[in-house]
Amino acid sequence: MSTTYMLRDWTKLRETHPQPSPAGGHAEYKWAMAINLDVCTGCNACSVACYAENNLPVVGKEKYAHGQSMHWMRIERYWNEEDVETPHQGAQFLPMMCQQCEAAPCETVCPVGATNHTPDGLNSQVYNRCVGSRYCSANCPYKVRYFNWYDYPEQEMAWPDPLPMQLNPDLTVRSKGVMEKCTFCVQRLTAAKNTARNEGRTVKDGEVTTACAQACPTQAITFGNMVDPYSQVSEKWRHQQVELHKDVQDKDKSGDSGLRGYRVFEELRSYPSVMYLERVRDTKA
Amino acid sequence: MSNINRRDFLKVLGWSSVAVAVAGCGKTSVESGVETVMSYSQPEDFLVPSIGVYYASTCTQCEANCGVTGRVREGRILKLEGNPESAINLGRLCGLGQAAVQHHYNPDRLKEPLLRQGGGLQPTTWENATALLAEKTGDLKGEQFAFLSGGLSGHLKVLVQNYVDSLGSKNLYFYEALTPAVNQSVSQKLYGTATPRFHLDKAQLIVSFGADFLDTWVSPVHFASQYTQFRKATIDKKRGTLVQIEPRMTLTGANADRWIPIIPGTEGVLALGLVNALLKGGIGVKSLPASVVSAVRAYDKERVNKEAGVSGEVFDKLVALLSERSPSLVLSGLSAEGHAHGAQNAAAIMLLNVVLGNVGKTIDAPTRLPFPQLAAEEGNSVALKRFNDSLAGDKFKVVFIYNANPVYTAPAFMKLRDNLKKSEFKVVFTHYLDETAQEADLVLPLDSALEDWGTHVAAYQPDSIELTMQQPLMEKLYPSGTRSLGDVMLDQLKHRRANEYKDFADYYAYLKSALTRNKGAFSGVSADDETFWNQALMHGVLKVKGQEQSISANVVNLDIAQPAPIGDDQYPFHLVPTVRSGFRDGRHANLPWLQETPDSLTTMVWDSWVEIHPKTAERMGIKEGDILEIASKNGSIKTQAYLFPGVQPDSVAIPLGQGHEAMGRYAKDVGVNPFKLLDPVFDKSTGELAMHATRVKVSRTGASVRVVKEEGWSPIVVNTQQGRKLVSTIAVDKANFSKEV
Amino acid sequence: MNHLNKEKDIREDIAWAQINKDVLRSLEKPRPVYWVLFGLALSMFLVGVGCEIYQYQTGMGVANMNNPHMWGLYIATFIFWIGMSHSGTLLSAILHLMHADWRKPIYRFAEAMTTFSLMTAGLFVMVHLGRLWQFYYALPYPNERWTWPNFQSPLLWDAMAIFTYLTSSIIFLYIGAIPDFAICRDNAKGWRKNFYTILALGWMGTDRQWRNFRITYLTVACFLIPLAVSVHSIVASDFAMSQQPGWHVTSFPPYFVAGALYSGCAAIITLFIVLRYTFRFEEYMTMPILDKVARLTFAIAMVWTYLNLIEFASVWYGHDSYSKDLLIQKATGPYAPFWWTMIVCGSIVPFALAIKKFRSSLTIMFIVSLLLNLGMWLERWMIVAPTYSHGYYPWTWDHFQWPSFVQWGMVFGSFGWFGMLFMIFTKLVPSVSMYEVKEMVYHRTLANKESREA
Amino acid sequence: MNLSRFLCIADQGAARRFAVGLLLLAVGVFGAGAAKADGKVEQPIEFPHNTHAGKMGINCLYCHTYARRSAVSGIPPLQKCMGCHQSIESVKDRPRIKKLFEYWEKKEPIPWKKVHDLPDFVRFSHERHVQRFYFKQERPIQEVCGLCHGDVKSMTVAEKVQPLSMGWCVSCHEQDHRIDNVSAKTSNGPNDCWQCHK
Repeated sequence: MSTTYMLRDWTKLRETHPQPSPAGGHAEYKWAMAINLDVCTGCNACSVACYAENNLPVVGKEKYAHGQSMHWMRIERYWNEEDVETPHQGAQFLPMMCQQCEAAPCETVCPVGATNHTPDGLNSQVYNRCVGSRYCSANCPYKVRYFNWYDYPEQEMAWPDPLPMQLNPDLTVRSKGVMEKCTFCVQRLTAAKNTARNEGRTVKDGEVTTACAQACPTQAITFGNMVDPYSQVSEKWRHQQVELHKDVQDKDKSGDSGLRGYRVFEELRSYPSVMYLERVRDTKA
Repeated sequence: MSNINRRDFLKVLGWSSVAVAVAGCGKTSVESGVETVMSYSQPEDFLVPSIGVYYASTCTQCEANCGVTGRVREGRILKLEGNPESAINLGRLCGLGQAAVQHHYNPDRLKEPLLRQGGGLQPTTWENATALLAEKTGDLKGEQFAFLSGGLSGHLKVLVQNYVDSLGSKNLYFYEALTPAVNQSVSQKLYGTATPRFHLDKAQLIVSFGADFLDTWVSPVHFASQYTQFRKATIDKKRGTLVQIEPRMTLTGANADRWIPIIPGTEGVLALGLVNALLKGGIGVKSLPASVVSAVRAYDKERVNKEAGVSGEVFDKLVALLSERSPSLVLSGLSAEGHAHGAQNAAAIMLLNVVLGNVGKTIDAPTRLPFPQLAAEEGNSVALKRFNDSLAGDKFKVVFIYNANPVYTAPAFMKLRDNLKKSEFKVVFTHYLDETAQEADLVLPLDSALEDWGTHVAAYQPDSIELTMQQPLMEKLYPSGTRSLGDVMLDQLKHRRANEYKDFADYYAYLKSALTRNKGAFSGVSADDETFWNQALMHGVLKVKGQEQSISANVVNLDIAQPAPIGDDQYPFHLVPTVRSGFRDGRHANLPWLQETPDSLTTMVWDSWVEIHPKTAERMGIKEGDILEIASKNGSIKTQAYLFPGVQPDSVAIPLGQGHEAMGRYAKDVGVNPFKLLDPVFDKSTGELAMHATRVKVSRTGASVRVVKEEGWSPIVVNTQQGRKLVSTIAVDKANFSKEV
Repeated sequence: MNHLNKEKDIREDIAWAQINKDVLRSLEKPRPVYWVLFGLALSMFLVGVGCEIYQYQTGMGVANMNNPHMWGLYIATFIFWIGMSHSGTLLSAILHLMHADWRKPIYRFAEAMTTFSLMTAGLFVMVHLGRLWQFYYALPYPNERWTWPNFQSPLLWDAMAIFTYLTSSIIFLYIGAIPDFAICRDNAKGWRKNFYTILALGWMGTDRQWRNFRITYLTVACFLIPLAVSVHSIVASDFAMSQQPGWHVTSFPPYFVAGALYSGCAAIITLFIVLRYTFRFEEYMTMPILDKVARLTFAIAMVWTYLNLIEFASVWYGHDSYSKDLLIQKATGPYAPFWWTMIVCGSIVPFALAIKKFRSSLTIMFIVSLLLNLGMWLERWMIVAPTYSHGYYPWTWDHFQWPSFVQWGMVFGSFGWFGMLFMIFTKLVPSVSMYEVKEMVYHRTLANKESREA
Repeated sequence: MNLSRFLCIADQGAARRFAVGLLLLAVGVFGAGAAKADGKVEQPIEFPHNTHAGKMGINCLYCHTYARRSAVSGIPPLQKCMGCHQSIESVKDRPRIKKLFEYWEKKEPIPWKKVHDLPDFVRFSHERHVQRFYFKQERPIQEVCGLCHGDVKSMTVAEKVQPLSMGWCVSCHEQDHRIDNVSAKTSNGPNDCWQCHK
């Protein structure tokens, strides 16, 4: 980050708090998600799509056993506290990836500024800048940052020939000692933005989406630009009365509104860009 | 696009940019004149470097045949997406489908034909191989030849059929280990169609007896999209309620509003109990003949409670739901039909649809396909049994096996490996050197699904019938090493029926002419052959003009009698072989992505495990990671224990698909293969192998391991949210859907 | 060693020449035990080096860290060594300003300790990095990338603070030793002669030199104290400024500083006894001095205990359920054994120092001091590790991730490295400040004279 | 911002001069990071840009045809060369052209060496730059390409004249550029890390 930019506008560099507007004060783009947990079946299609799109290495059993797996998009399965004996209400699935926090705990602590806030409201991770202090992950409440514990391209498991032919040239294959995480498929976003700029417009809703959202068989994931008030994702956030710049939503203050929108660990004031819609269960059944 | 070879120059650039991609981010080589940049010799104007092009094709990972589009860049297929034009998956794609690229690029793919010389398999050329085929089948009597194929449809099926006919043989077997064959036979009897069309989206209530329609059953991606509508609450429709009844929680069960564990094999009892209760409540009395009405009287709440282990309270709730919510939909799945009385089970369950008057509302008849020869042969396990019996009787001299791995999937009691030895010339068409290929005399490596041409007609058609196109998404990886089965068949047919097939240069030419000749059968296509063909390839989907049919239930002489449950003191547990969406019958076990993807419910990876209910485990003093021995009358396997609340306490569940002895680095020696345990129990009416009728005993070996799973390793055995608000749940009557979009 | 165990302070009538003789002897051929210890230290260090090479080649994975266990023993041990460094400053600078003259015979090696433990700590920062070869990205210098490090990151402040502290404490150590170097120069022969001549910077002991010397020494001392406090406060803010349960604690800076002084003093006791034995310094490192150090340690121990209790209380009565969960987890979960050991070693064992009988026994003091250090090391580990295994996010809870031999090897090695440096130091620099001891003796004689005259 | 202009040297010569002044460490670091402008590169055919771009004044985009619609500018395909040279009798017997024809006979692409090679983790879009400076600002094409590639019409084979280091990119990105040739509105290049880093 050059001195000029630092001096020109520090806030551009460090989003401390989103402005009180639907898009958190972003000018052109504010990428965000809404995930409907009532139709998320936990089928892992999104996770595999992420492997395919983002050159994620397969680490193999032995390393997986050490908790060194690299899935940016992980499906979590919880059981209901009440009936752990027999889960009469089924399991609880949660697709968890980087929440692209507006005030991201990871950004402020990185000693080399390898993770920054982009004008599009993304939480960028610059692989080549990373020195691997792992402070970002230490400070991430969601633990969705994944570290390259080994030189995976060199690992016999990951990409024996001819598997490397499948690798996506739009993003790098991360090497040893680098932190990585979900990027909202930034390579797709950049491509879409460039096309849009050439035509002197901004990206239209539905013109670009993330690999996970595209794959999801139940269309549980909605991705889009919050700056566009008519984008699907904006609509969803608006109707669920979840506001980007609040750590306690008004609807929650006023008791049970019956609206399903919520954000995980909202109270930590990281202002995540992913809204989840509560899972619904029929109590009569 | 009509000539595929025009794309080969792209390979050059493809390779070089791989080098770039793999170089990774650690290195910063910015000196000039180090890397070489390849230019095209003759570019295609529609191909621009660094910009991906999408080609439509068909997913062959499972029988659902979703439409896919492949992103091709610099001549390499990078990623598969769903094809929005396909009514089956509407642009969506499951994990299994996406992983097809790893079949294509798999490091363990066979790169050349193998011939058994002396002891082992030695490399040979296709020329020898094809010559050998012709020679071996030259003066062969029809009954001495057998062709065992996996599920098949479209023009390849026609070619195979014709080839078998040309040998004067009747022995063409379509074998699949995991098809709902019993269901189909029953619904054939009951609805007059084997594959009725379901409308989950229209249903207010779905009661599914082990039908895992969200993950592994029939056409998962399509049902998933319907499920979205089913769950959606709109002005004219309440949010649908899902009840799942099964011995082991499937993914569908995990998403149910109510999951009811049931003793395997007693689904029918519960179903009839429900019918009885509904009739008592005055519902659907007219829909049933007196004979049936009287037959179900015997099934009351107490009996259901006693035999099926479903409590009266749950039963009443279920009855209440069924009588309130209409239209509803009752489905019967693998765990219900996999018994000696599977047909009766299925019949009893489907009877509910009749009683509730769902037939015609949420269930209707599929469109009739004008050309049956292209229709899907889903295959079944009877085929395997007959095939195996004849082998045992030493009937076959020459055997062809395609798209099946019977040596792996056949239960131990069949002794298929030994029987196969009796036939003197075994040809296996495959991608990997799997268990069956290892037994073969001639192994012929096929093009991957992303290199091959083909047409498919999915067995389950959501609305009007589709014929989906399969086309190469990139240049062959091993141009001289692999071939398309279509080409091989055509080649052989040219020997035998020269005059019929002489004017087809290759399988591609055959397909093209076959389709263009009857393009009249498709709706909304142009008159000109070339344009028609290009459109077909561009869209990947052809809508077939089929005629609609009506559906009606016919319950007379429907066998619903439920046998009395039989205990077994020596083998106290029911074995539930569970289907994993990633592996199916094990043919996808060599895909690293799928091995690394945690099982949705247990979050286990890279291995097999036996699921046992925590209570039962406590009783037997079993802890997570203990190595257990699971023994049936026909064999035993050792694997790690996983304490799983989602399994019926009298049952243990083992996932299928692992435990390969061959096939490739990612599959070999990973986990165990429960197929081998299965007891010789067959469905009485269809002769299908009863997958869920095996009894086992469980014993500790004393050994123990740390299970490799995705869920955290904390002292809390059952993984809950620990009071944090991660996945929040709201009761349907509390939720306010009015504002939702 | 019990025969040494009688109340005996530095003799007043000891001749200055004798002091030189005794101290300079420590620079000559040592007892065999020295070589034994040195060999031990060296081999320990080599083990550490081996582990680092392996880790550098293969990747951090071999340290058996994972998501969430991102930091392991490295950071814990890093804090431990930073802590060690504080004792030196305390003794030499703070006590210097307080004119506590009993410090004089022992501050020299305490300072050496400061310097070397800082150097050790620095190693751990490096070892910890995933891409050691890119460490220079963290340095704020103009470069062709036009990029700057992130000045918001406590880790960056850390680097700067430590570097400043290291340089200034080296200067302090050096300045303080100049008069002694002069003495060495005058008594040494051969290469040592030139060596000390250079180091002595032509010290003649003129009044002017002494005046300037005093001023400089005092200035650097004053400069050093705030540094010492800041450096560990900043290390504390690595945690306090994060958002994690068990880390986000306001009282961490003072808590860390207290802990630092604590472990530092404990270490001084250890080394005091070792040196006293190896170099026959009974004349100078006398029991009363040890007694004073011990009392000081006890006082600090109590401060530390108090701050500990404050932390527990504020968590217990606070609203943060996550931190509370974690605290319970620490006391009951898989880390409980270590956590309780830390409590015992940190808060119970020091009471031994309150008993005069124990204070006057070298053996007991030796054991106690080691226990205290163990406790303080565990404290650091118990700050770092449990937060990972039981943080905000239940899904990633992993209570059974045990550091691999690589991590242990490097911790082990660091002690070797420290010991090695220290032992080399004792052979090149007089580990007892001769001129200050002389002053001390001189002042005492004066004082006694006056009292007799009166 | 002169301070940064002084501290963070963009052009290589100055960087060298500054590096000399720095400590040994810093020098090492510079060596590691900085891109060297390493003059001429041995190419399979010594392509005369001076003739084509200079004497003939052919538009760069005529041969480097992908530059305006793709991230990569694309080395001209053989077909392109032949398009003209098949019909230019006068030079048919020149050694270079002979070589060219040989490749064409064999239908094999010419293994050109990369001259302007960016690290693998950089996402640079020719398209955007050409669109902005050529089509929007309507500056002469050779000037636009020259921004990074130097005065090509004075070279035979392309030579790297700019460091192509991050600082050098930023030095231009942080300046204000007119958005097109009509309006006076200006904007500077994106400073979003992810715009260039991938």
